[in-house]
Parts: sequence; C-alpha cells; structure tokens
Amino acid sequence: MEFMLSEEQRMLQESLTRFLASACPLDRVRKVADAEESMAEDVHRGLAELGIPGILIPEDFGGVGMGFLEAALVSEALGGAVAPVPYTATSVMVPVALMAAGSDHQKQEWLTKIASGKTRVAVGVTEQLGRRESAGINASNGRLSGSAMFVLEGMEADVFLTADSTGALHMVAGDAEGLERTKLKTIDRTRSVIELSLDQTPAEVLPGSVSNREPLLCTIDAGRLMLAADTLGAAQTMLDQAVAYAKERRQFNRPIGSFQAVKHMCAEMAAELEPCRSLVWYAAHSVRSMPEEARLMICHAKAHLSEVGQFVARTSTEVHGGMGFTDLLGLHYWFKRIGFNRQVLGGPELIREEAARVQGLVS
Amino acid sequence: MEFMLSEEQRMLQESLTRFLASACPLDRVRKVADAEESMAEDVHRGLAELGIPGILIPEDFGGVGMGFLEAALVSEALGGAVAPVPYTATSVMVPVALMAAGSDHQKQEWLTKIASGKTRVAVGVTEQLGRRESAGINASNGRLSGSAMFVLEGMEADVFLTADSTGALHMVAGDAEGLERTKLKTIDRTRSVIELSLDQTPAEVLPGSVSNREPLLCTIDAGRLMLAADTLGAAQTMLDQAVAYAKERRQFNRPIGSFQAVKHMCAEMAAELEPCRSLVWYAAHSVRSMPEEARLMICHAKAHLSEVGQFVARTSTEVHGGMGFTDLLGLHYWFKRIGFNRQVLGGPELIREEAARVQGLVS
Amino acid sequence: MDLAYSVEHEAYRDEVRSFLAKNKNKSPGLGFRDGTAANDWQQLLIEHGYAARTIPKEYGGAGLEADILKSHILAEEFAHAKVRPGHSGDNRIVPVLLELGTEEQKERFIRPTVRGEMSWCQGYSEPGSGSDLASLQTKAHVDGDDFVINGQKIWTSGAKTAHMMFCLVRTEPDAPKHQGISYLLIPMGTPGMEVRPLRQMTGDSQFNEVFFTDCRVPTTEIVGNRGEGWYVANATLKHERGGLGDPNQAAGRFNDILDLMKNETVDGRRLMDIPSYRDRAMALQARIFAMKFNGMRVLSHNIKNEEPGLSRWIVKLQGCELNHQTASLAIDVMGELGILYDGSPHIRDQGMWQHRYMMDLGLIIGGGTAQIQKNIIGERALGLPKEPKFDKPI
Amino acid sequence: MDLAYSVEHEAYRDEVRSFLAKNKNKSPGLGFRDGTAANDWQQLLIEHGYAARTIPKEYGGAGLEADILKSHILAEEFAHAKVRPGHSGDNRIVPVLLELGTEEQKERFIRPTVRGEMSWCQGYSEPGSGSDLASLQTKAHVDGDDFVINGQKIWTSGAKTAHMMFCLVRTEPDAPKHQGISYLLIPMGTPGMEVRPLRQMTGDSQFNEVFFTDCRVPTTEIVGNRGEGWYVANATLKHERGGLGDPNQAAGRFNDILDLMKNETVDGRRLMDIPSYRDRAMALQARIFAMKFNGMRVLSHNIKNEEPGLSRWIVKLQGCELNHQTASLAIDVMGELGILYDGSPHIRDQGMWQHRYMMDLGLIIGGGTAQIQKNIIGERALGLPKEPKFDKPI
Repeated sequence: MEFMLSEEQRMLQESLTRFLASACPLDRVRKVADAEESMAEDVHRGLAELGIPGILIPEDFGGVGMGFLEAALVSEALGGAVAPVPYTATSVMVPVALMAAGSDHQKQEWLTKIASGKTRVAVGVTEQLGRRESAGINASNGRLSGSAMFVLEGMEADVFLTADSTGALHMVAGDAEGLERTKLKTIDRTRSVIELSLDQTPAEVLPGSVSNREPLLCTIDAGRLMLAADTLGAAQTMLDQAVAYAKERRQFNRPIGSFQAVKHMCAEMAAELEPCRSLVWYAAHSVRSMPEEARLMICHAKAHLSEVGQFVARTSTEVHGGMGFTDLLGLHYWFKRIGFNRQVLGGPELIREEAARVQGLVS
Repeated sequence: MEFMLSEEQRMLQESLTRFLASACPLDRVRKVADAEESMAEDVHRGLAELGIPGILIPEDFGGVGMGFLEAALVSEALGGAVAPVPYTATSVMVPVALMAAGSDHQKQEWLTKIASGKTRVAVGVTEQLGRRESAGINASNGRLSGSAMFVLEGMEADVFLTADSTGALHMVAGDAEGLERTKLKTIDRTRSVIELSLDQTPAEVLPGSVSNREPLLCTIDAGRLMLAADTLGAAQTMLDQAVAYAKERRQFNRPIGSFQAVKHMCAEMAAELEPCRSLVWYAAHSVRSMPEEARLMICHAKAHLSEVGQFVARTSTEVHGGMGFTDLLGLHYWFKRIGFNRQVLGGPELIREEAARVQGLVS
Repeated sequence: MDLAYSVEHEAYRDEVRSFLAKNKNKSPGLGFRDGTAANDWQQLLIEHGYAARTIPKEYGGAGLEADILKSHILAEEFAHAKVRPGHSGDNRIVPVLLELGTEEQKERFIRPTVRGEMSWCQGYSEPGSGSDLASLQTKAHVDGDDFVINGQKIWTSGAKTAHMMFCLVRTEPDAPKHQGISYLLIPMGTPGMEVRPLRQMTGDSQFNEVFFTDCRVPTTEIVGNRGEGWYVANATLKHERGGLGDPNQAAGRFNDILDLMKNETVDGRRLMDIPSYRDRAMALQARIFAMKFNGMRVLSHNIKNEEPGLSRWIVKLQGCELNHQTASLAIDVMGELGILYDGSPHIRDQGMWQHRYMMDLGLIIGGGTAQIQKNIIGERALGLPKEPKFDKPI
Repeated sequence: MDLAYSVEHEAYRDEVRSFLAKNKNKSPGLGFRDGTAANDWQQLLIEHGYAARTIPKEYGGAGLEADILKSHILAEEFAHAKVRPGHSGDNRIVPVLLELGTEEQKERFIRPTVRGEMSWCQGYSEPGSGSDLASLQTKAHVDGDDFVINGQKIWTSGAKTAHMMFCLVRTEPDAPKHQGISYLLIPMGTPGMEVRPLRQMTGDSQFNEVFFTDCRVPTTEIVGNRGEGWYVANATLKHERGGLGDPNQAAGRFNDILDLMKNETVDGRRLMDIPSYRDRAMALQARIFAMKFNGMRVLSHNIKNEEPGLSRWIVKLQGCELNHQTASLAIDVMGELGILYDGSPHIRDQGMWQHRYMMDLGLIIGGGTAQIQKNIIGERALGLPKEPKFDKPI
C-alpha cells in the first residue's frame, strides 16, 4: 500500500518543472499569445527531447512506455506553466486511440512518428460528446464529409484523428483534398482549436473502432484525464501565487495575508485543491490497474477539477485585488486556461450525468 | 411607486412582535416542546383576540379582510418567535380554499368559525405535490378513503381540509367515522403534523374544486408563501442573535465580531437575507395585484428562502460556537423550524422545477 | 405597498416617451460619449430637463428640483428605447465642486463638464495604496505659486481621453495619514505627467498608470483646504459606489440567458431541457428577482428621503456577484461555444459573456473588494466592532 | 503508486478475518463501551494484539511495534464485520501518561484504562475560553498537600460516566497566560465537584458543565510540573483532532444515500431519477472520493514516517463538511420524510440523517471551529503570517 509518487515519478516532475521554468517562463507564453501563434515550437522541441510526445507509447514504437499517471504529471506541469504546446491530443488521445483500435501497420507508422515529436495529430471528437450547431462527420467509401468543431491542437497538426457519426475513428492527412481548417479563437491563447471541414476527404479508418465505441470512449477518457490534470497544475500555480502575494503585499501596515479574510480565502483554496491531487492520481492510476473503475473516476476528476479550478481561479484573482485583473502579473493566462479546460470535452454538468450513467444509476 | 410597508402594516408588525415577545418568549416555546404538546393554547387565544385567524377572511364573515402581505407579515412574526401555534393551514390555506371553491353556504359556515379562532382546520395536500410511500385519498359517493401524510396542524384541528386523487378539496369533521390521526414527530416541535387515515369517512366537497385544480393550487401557493415568510422571520432572528453574540462574546481580548471571519459570516448572512424580504413582500403583494406573476414569485420565494434560511441557520449556529449547539440559548428551535419549512409543501429542487414549468420553460 | 405611479409621474413618463419618439433619431448611439453630436444631444436633453436635472442653470444644468422617481423614469424609458441617456457631467466631481469648489472653480469647470465638453479622470489609487487608500504616497510640495507633484497613480480609467484629473496627493507629510492629504485639479497633459495604459485580463485597456515627475499645478487648483482632501474625496466615493450592481441590469442579462437556453441546443436538445442547467437558471432567477425588488425598496426609501439601511449596503456586493454568476451560467450552458472570444467564428453575442465574466470579476474587486464590502456591511450596517488598527508596521 | 498490500499485510488481514469469523459472537455489540462483556472482549483483543497494540505489556497492552498499516487493516476489518473494535484506553490521556506521567501514575492509571475499567473525561474548555483556550480561569491554589480548585468547565463529554478527569487549571495566576497552567488528574465524584448535563440541539446530552467549589486533590496528582500544563495538554489535543473527518466514514454514508435514492420514490418516481438530486449526488461523490484518496495519501506518508503536509491539515475541515453535506442531501431527497425524528412513524433509518446533520455541524464547530481550522491551514500549512495579538482587552 503506497499511495504516493515513486522516486522516478518525482524525478519526472522535477525535470519537467525545471525545464519549463527555464524554457517557458511567462514571457515566452506572452509572445505566443500576443502573436496569436498556435504554439511555442522551441518548447515543444525541448519536450520532445525529454521524450514527452512518446510518454505513453511503448518502447517498441520509439516511445518511453510510461503510464497514465506519468502522462497526468506531464499535463499537470504543462498546466502549471500554461505551456503553449500540443500535448493532450497528440501525445495522449491519439496514442490511446491507435493502441486501442489501430492495425499493426497503423501503430507502426503513426506511433513511431508521434513518439519522435515530428508528427503532430489533432483530435476532433466533440460531436460524439455534445454536438453544437449542425456539426458532424459522415463516412462513406473511405472518404469523410462534414465538419468537426473544437478540434484540439488543430492549427499545428500534420494529421487529424476524428470520429464519424457512428463513432468510428479515422486518420486524415492534414494536406488531404477537401480538408479545410478554420481557426477558432478562444479566451485561452495557449491552446489552438480549429473547426475542421471535410469534403469527400480520403481517410484511413482505425479498424478496431468500427462498430465498437470503446476505443472512442477510451480516447475521450484519456483526454479528460489530461485536462483535469492540466487544471490541477494551473490551479496550484494560482494558489501559490496568491499565497506569495498575500505574504508580500502590505495594506494597513500589515501583510494582507495576516487578515483573516485573505488568509481564509487561501486556506479554502488549499482545502479544495489538495484532495483533487489524490483524485487525479487515483483516476490516472486506475486506467491500467483498476480499469473497471477508471471511467467513473475520470468523469469525477474532470467535473470536480472544473469546479475547484473555477473557484481557485476566481479566488486567487480576488486575493490579488486589482493586480489580478491586469495583465501585469499575467495571472489571467492561468485563469483562462482553467476556463478552457472546464468546457472542452464536456462541461461539469454533462459529465456528472455521465458519471451517474457509468454506475448504472440512471434508469 | 411605494415599495414599502404602509403605516398600518408596520403597526400590525409592531403589535404582533410586542404581543409575541410577552406572550411567547422562549420559555413558553420550550414548555410546549418539552411536553410534546401540539400548540400553545394561550398564545393562540391571544392571537385570536388580535384577529389573526381571520386575517384573510372578509369582514362579512367575521374576519379582518386584510391581504396576503399582511398575512405574510404575521407568518414572519410567528417564525421570528418560533411560535407554537396553528396558522399556515387554518388561517391562510383553508380560507383561501374556501373562498376559491366553497359554496356560499360553506363560506358562511366555515369562514365565520375559523375567523373566531374557535374552529381549527388542518390541511393535507402533500400527495398532490409529491406522494411518498403509497399515501393518497380516493373519493366516492361523498365518502373518502385512504391516507394523507404530513397533514399540517393536524393534532389540534377540529376539521380537516384534504385533497382527493383528482385534486378536489373536501372538508372532513375531526370526529367523523373512520377517521384516525397518527402523530408524526418531526425535528420541529413547534408545529404539529399528523398522518390522517380515512375509511369510508363522510366528507363535504368544495364544489368549485371539482374538475378544477386551480383552487388546490392557490391553496398550496398560499401555504408556500406563508412558509417562506416564516423562514424569513426565523432567519432574521438567527441573524440578530448572531450579531448580538458577536458583539458580546470575547475571545483573545477582543469581541469575536471584530475578527474578520466572524464579521464576514454576519455580513454574508445579512447580504443573503435582506433581499429575501423584498422577494417575500413582492410575492405576497402580487397575489391580488399581479395574479399573473404570483405563482412564479411564490415558487421563487419558497425555494430561495429555503436555501438562504438553511445558510443562515447554519452560519448563525457557527457564529455561536459550541453555545449554538446546546439547548442553552435555544437557537436550535429556529434552526429546526427553518429545516421544517424547507421540506414541507415541496423542497427547493422540486419547486424550482415548478418555477420553470410555470413560465413555460419546460418542453 | 403600491407599485403604481402617481398621475403626475405617469404623465411625466408619457412626456418622456413622446419626446423620445420624436427625437430618438438625433441620439448619437450608445457608445462612449464623445464628439459634437453627443454634446448636442446632451444640450437638447438639458433644455428639456432630461439631463443635468438638478444642476443649477447658472452652471449649465436644468435647474430643477430633485425628484428621484422622475430620474428613475428617465433611466427606465431611455434604457427601454435603447437611446443614449443624458448625464449630469460627472457624478464624482460635479457634486464636489458644487459643494466645496470656489465660485471661480464652479464657473470654470461645471458648465463644460455638464455640457460634455470636459471629461475627468480620478487619481486616487496607488500601487501601494489599494483598500488602504489613505496611505497614499504621491507627494506635492509648494514651490512659489505651484504645487510640485511627484509620485504614481494607478487604476486611472479614462486617463487617455480625459481633459482633467481630480487627484489626491500628500501635502502635509508630518500630519496623521488622513489629515495630510489635499485634493487637486490637474489638467491632463501638464508637463511632468505620463500616462501608461494597463492591459487587463479582458484584453482591453480601460485603466492606466499615471506618473508624476515634478509636475506643476497652481496652488489655486485645490478643492477645500490643504490637508482636507480625504474628507473632500469621501463625498465623491459615495457617488461612485452607487452605480455598481444595478439590479435591473442583472435582470436584463438574465433574460438574455433564457433566450440563449431556449434557442441553443446540444445534441439537438434545447439547453433549457437539460434539467441541471434549468435548475441553476431558476435558482439564479430567484436571486435576481430578490435583488430587483430590493432595488425598488431602496428607491422607495430614497424618494421619501428615508435611510434605506441594510438594503442599500448590500447592493454592490450582491449585484456584482449576481452579474458574475449570470455570465458564468451563460458560458457553462454554451459549453465549448462559451469559450470562443475575440470575434472567433461561431461566437455567440460577440463574446460578451466571457467579457462580462471577467469584467464583473473586476468590478467585484474594484471600487472596494468583496472583502471590504463585507467589512462595511458588518461594521456600518450591523454595528459590529472594527478590526483594531496598527499605526506601525507589523 | 501501489494500492496492493504486502504479503505480510495480506496475511495479517487473513489472520484478522479468521479471528473475527471465529470470535465474532463474543463481541458485545457496537454501543457505548461499558460492562464486563466489553472488558472481556477488550482483553481478548489485547491478547491477540488487536487492541492496545503499542501499549507496553507491563501496563496491560499488547506491547507490539507500531505498524500503521496493521492498525488500518484492523480498523477496516472490524468495521467491515460490524464488530466492536478494540481501543488503546483513551487516546487523549494514555499517550500523555506514557510520555510524561510518573511511574506511579503509569502503574495506577494505564492498565485499568487500557482494560476498559477506567474511563476519562476532559476538563479543558470553559465558558469564557473556547477557541482562546489558554485564557482559562479555573483556579487551583495549594493548601497543605492539596490543590484546591474553584471554577467551571464546559463541553465535558462523558462527565456523567467517567471515573477520572484530566483537567487544566490556572495555578500560577501571575505568570503569562500560557505559563500559568497545570495539568491535574481528578477522580470524578470528589467532594466540591458538580456535574450538570448540557442538552444539545439533537436532544441528547453528550456534554456537561462541571463546577468546582473548593474541590481538593493531592498535589501529587499533577502531570508534568506546575505551570507546564499547556504544553502537556498540547500533546493530547493533537491526538483528539486526528479522529475527526474520517473519509472512509463519509464514503460509507454516501453509499447509504445511493441506496436511499434507488429505493425511495416521490410520485412513484425513483429519487435517483430526479436529475437535480442526481447531479448533487454526483458532485458530492466526487468530493468524497477525493477525500478518500487524500486519506490514502496521508496513510501512506504516515507509514513511511514522512510528513504528509497539507493533505493532513485539511482532513478535519473538509471531512466534517462532507459529512454535513451528505446528511443534508439525504434529508433533501427524502423531503417531508426527511424531517421526521424521535422515532416517528414512517421515519427512515431511525432518523439518523437528521441526527447526523446536527451532530456534524457540532463537529464543524467543536474541536476547533471551521474558522480556527482555516487559520491553522493558512498559518501552519501555507505559512501566512499570524493575526497580530492583543495582550490587553480592546
């Protein structure tokens, strides 16, 4: 019985945190945001050198073959640094989909490319979770037509993974005929999202996903877990910043952290956030160790982190007073990243409903 | 434009508050509670002398012919004093039902008796709101059979008003054949609730309620409004007590009210509760002045006061520390009265659903 | 309790309505007040007594008796017609000048301000002095006939476009902190003044920092006496705070959400038909109604010149919170569509909900944080004892 | 991360299970510990090393090495089998006596306490000293060989049935407040002591007031030296607080709610099928799981003798809150049935949800209110500065 990180996991955390602190300080984030770039290429390259794109990919395919807990720790670190790099889609969701439903040939081809960090694959599955407007993709004769909204990491992608209306998964080359990307701008400038339009575009189905929704669902689970972990990291940074500010900032001849109102805001953030860490760890650990529990735990992690993340984002901003509202400290990058994570791949109310279904509680 | 109480309404408030302070102090409440009596006869008599049982009943029938705002002010005062007397059912719901659906003869007979304070009528309509277990009453050939749960003011009643399975309303004499009362004990010992069992019991239908649910719904509206006002009064007393205690109680060489944590708890209670007063007033005023808005406003008043009442009940108890948890200050009488009001005639979730239906928001 | 209006006030409402029907086309739109068209419109309103109602005629106002209900009717009717309302100059500085300005100051400043030709910004907050405003450090010493100002202000909204600043500076460094402050009037663009915009989380720059380096202003440009600035300023703070948390605004926004929930779908299902969203909407609606009626109660007290007590003290805290929650609900029901911003394809309502979500949080913080509001409610409305203060750093 | 148990611990679990299967029938039920049957059961558990595990044999314990995981397994298995668990005497007083008692005190008190023959109550809080415990006023002066005690204690649970009280009294009235306190052991029923039950909101009387009027106890009945009582007591407070907010308890209670929602109906509809109730239940379940896993994390750190940090500090605050919310949800879904009490007809689960709703609020208040817990989290876990203190009344 040891519910804590291993030495190796802590080392992974530390090396990532160290790398991000030096390669991806707030100034680097600002540059991407101000230029409306889709990502920070240099940071992504550095992460590739650390093996991050292949975190989940077996060594046979050039990856480092780690587990979901490690993948979640990476996501947490990226959220903590509001790092503008592709990860959730290309490094987690796509490898999960390929491993669950890809042919041997597909695995060999794509996993190897992804692990190297040189090929980036975006994911568009929103329509299978909650279709807005009239988006949706239909497959016929190996070609796809229609549109997918909120395709994650879409601007910088070379390839797309998307689901058709039956839930079958397809790989589509970024330069395939009939494919168009429309950039969607969100509050969070550290992530890229597009609308993908396809018109008789050739695609390659993942055979294991035909007439079997499980690969799609596993892919979504993996994505949700990463977003929950990202919020955990982002919220932790916001809490840390609030505590530091409360110690330093003085009003009425006292550090504001000595006022009960401010102190209790910090304490409430800590009390809400700290158990979330264990929830994310457990959910991540369960994916392979207790697969029968995993989907429920991931639903809870995603929905609960959305709520706690929102609370921390707001409260930390309030502790900072007017300073939290300006761009000076850049606090809003974390605020908005948490806001993004809340809605993408399902908002909390919809996911709680799913948590009930997963347990068989809905008649 | 004058959204405030009239001089007469303030006088009504003051005279009631004065009467209750002298006739119904906490010690009087304790006596009823400790002896498990159904009501304080003397307090009820005193209220009858002030005309309270006939508050809504037209002067032609011996009442004082006031409006729903006045009736709500009475309820607020009773809640403020946790007065163990029948009111919501006998003085408000039953007159409303009779005026809406009674024959001239029934009005003459019952309204006069009720206005005098000598006849008390209990109300059992819970099954029309949300049936628990297999309760319910069926009518056939002028006789009723079945059971009604949570019949309000049932122990001390001489007569019962109840709804059958079609929503038609019936008056049943308390000593009619086949009628049995079973006392239900709740957390709130200042109110009496019973289960009413009928077996081929003769009853008198209110003719206007046959094939017309509106009289039943107006009766429920009136009852909910009174419970909301009762919670308003009870919560205001709990807030006042918390503020007084925070000024008086000292810890660490300071009055505890000078600590931000305690001060902010009091401020939050005040900020939540104060707008509730306007909501209850508006809802009460709307019953006759803007009947098209009344049902929605009453739903909101009942549901919202249930939430705010619960928050104030808990927070005031916390401000009192251990003292709030004991019987010494009797704070729990208000706490429990608020808890009772929350559940009776519909809990907040169910009533919010109704608020949406009333506005035509549910497809 | 009478929600009807008197015959006189109903007649007034009719009069306003017919004025609007006739003149609506002259209104220059609802944007930021600037340019001749806006000033002409303001002038027309003043002539009809629909703007600057209670400002004396000698200073360019309409010179009418105060009538809160008429002001309320004006606001309602202009809002309803979606026509730019008139103003009384600037409700932070004009009342101060009327009460405490010299005759010369009144003549120079009130008329152009009321006519919309002169605009103001407020130089109060400093980086080190937020909720503890009286600890401000911007200094002014007398040199000849001038005050010479050095220091920095922050959160100065409108500094880029204003003509004048009313400003608090420390002129008596040895006096106790509340008694060492003076209230000065400074033309923007005076040498030694530098304005730097502060970008905020929404992406806009409503606020600025203003730096003073040996900035000179004549000693006559003071309101009240030296060392009395704190007391002069307090009159204006009161006016500023009144504006936040308007319950009618929250009610209007809530109706927009209902429309959204009736029209948008997820998986083809109306958002209104998703019970957990609907439940949240109904809980919010109850709170918004309660604050709306609370506002009517405050108004009724104001009309009678009675102190509304607690009902007034809670308006900002609760009003800003409700606005924030309204925006939060709108974003949540829209899901992924709710995070679109910056004119993105598929954006709803021009992204206003995200903008409001952040702006409302800014308002919760600005003009007295929620924590300060709770102190005020606790101390002034409930009479709880003040937190002991410390004269020396701890 | 490894949620499996070692071979040794799995074997231990099997051993405990087979012991329970064999001896379950000897257990005297789960009620309050009293009577010979309970003491015999405790004795049997000690003999098997299932109670008083780490108490030395010479004082009646099992004399085993500490093993947090074995203790955890014991607690789990006894709870699972619904069998009365063993105890280590009293986790407030026994560790204090072991650490700071005289040999004579250890011999007189530990064995009977561990065997269940001697029970204790705690005399700390006073009417004027709640969260500011060190301001306590109950006095003891020396007269001959005795301390003579005068004053009043409150919140003394179990005072009606206990044999002994451990008590804080002020013996050095001129010393600074933390340094004037002594820790005394007083037999209940000593002349000059009067116990009055305090009725609480649930209707029970778990707590008492204890009045001292010239109550005499030999000067040898002190633990530690005169004036050191505050420091002696702090060791025990730590032990007491550990027990509140057990996350496994919350998880167990939550499962009861799921059963309730699956089985109860309103208008013939399962409560679970009412979406707003279900949504609340799911939100609560997530929080309960999070605290359960947080508990596993604390346990893992304790096993390794590492400081668990923040994850430990939040247990009481969050755990009590979750229990309260769980009870609140249960009451709400039951609606009118949820307010039944006192053995009423139609009552569900013997009214335990209402009882818990109130008791949990009592626990939020007791043993350090939520406000004090937040101070502790802010100051000890996050390192925020303390509130300045005042030595003189304000």
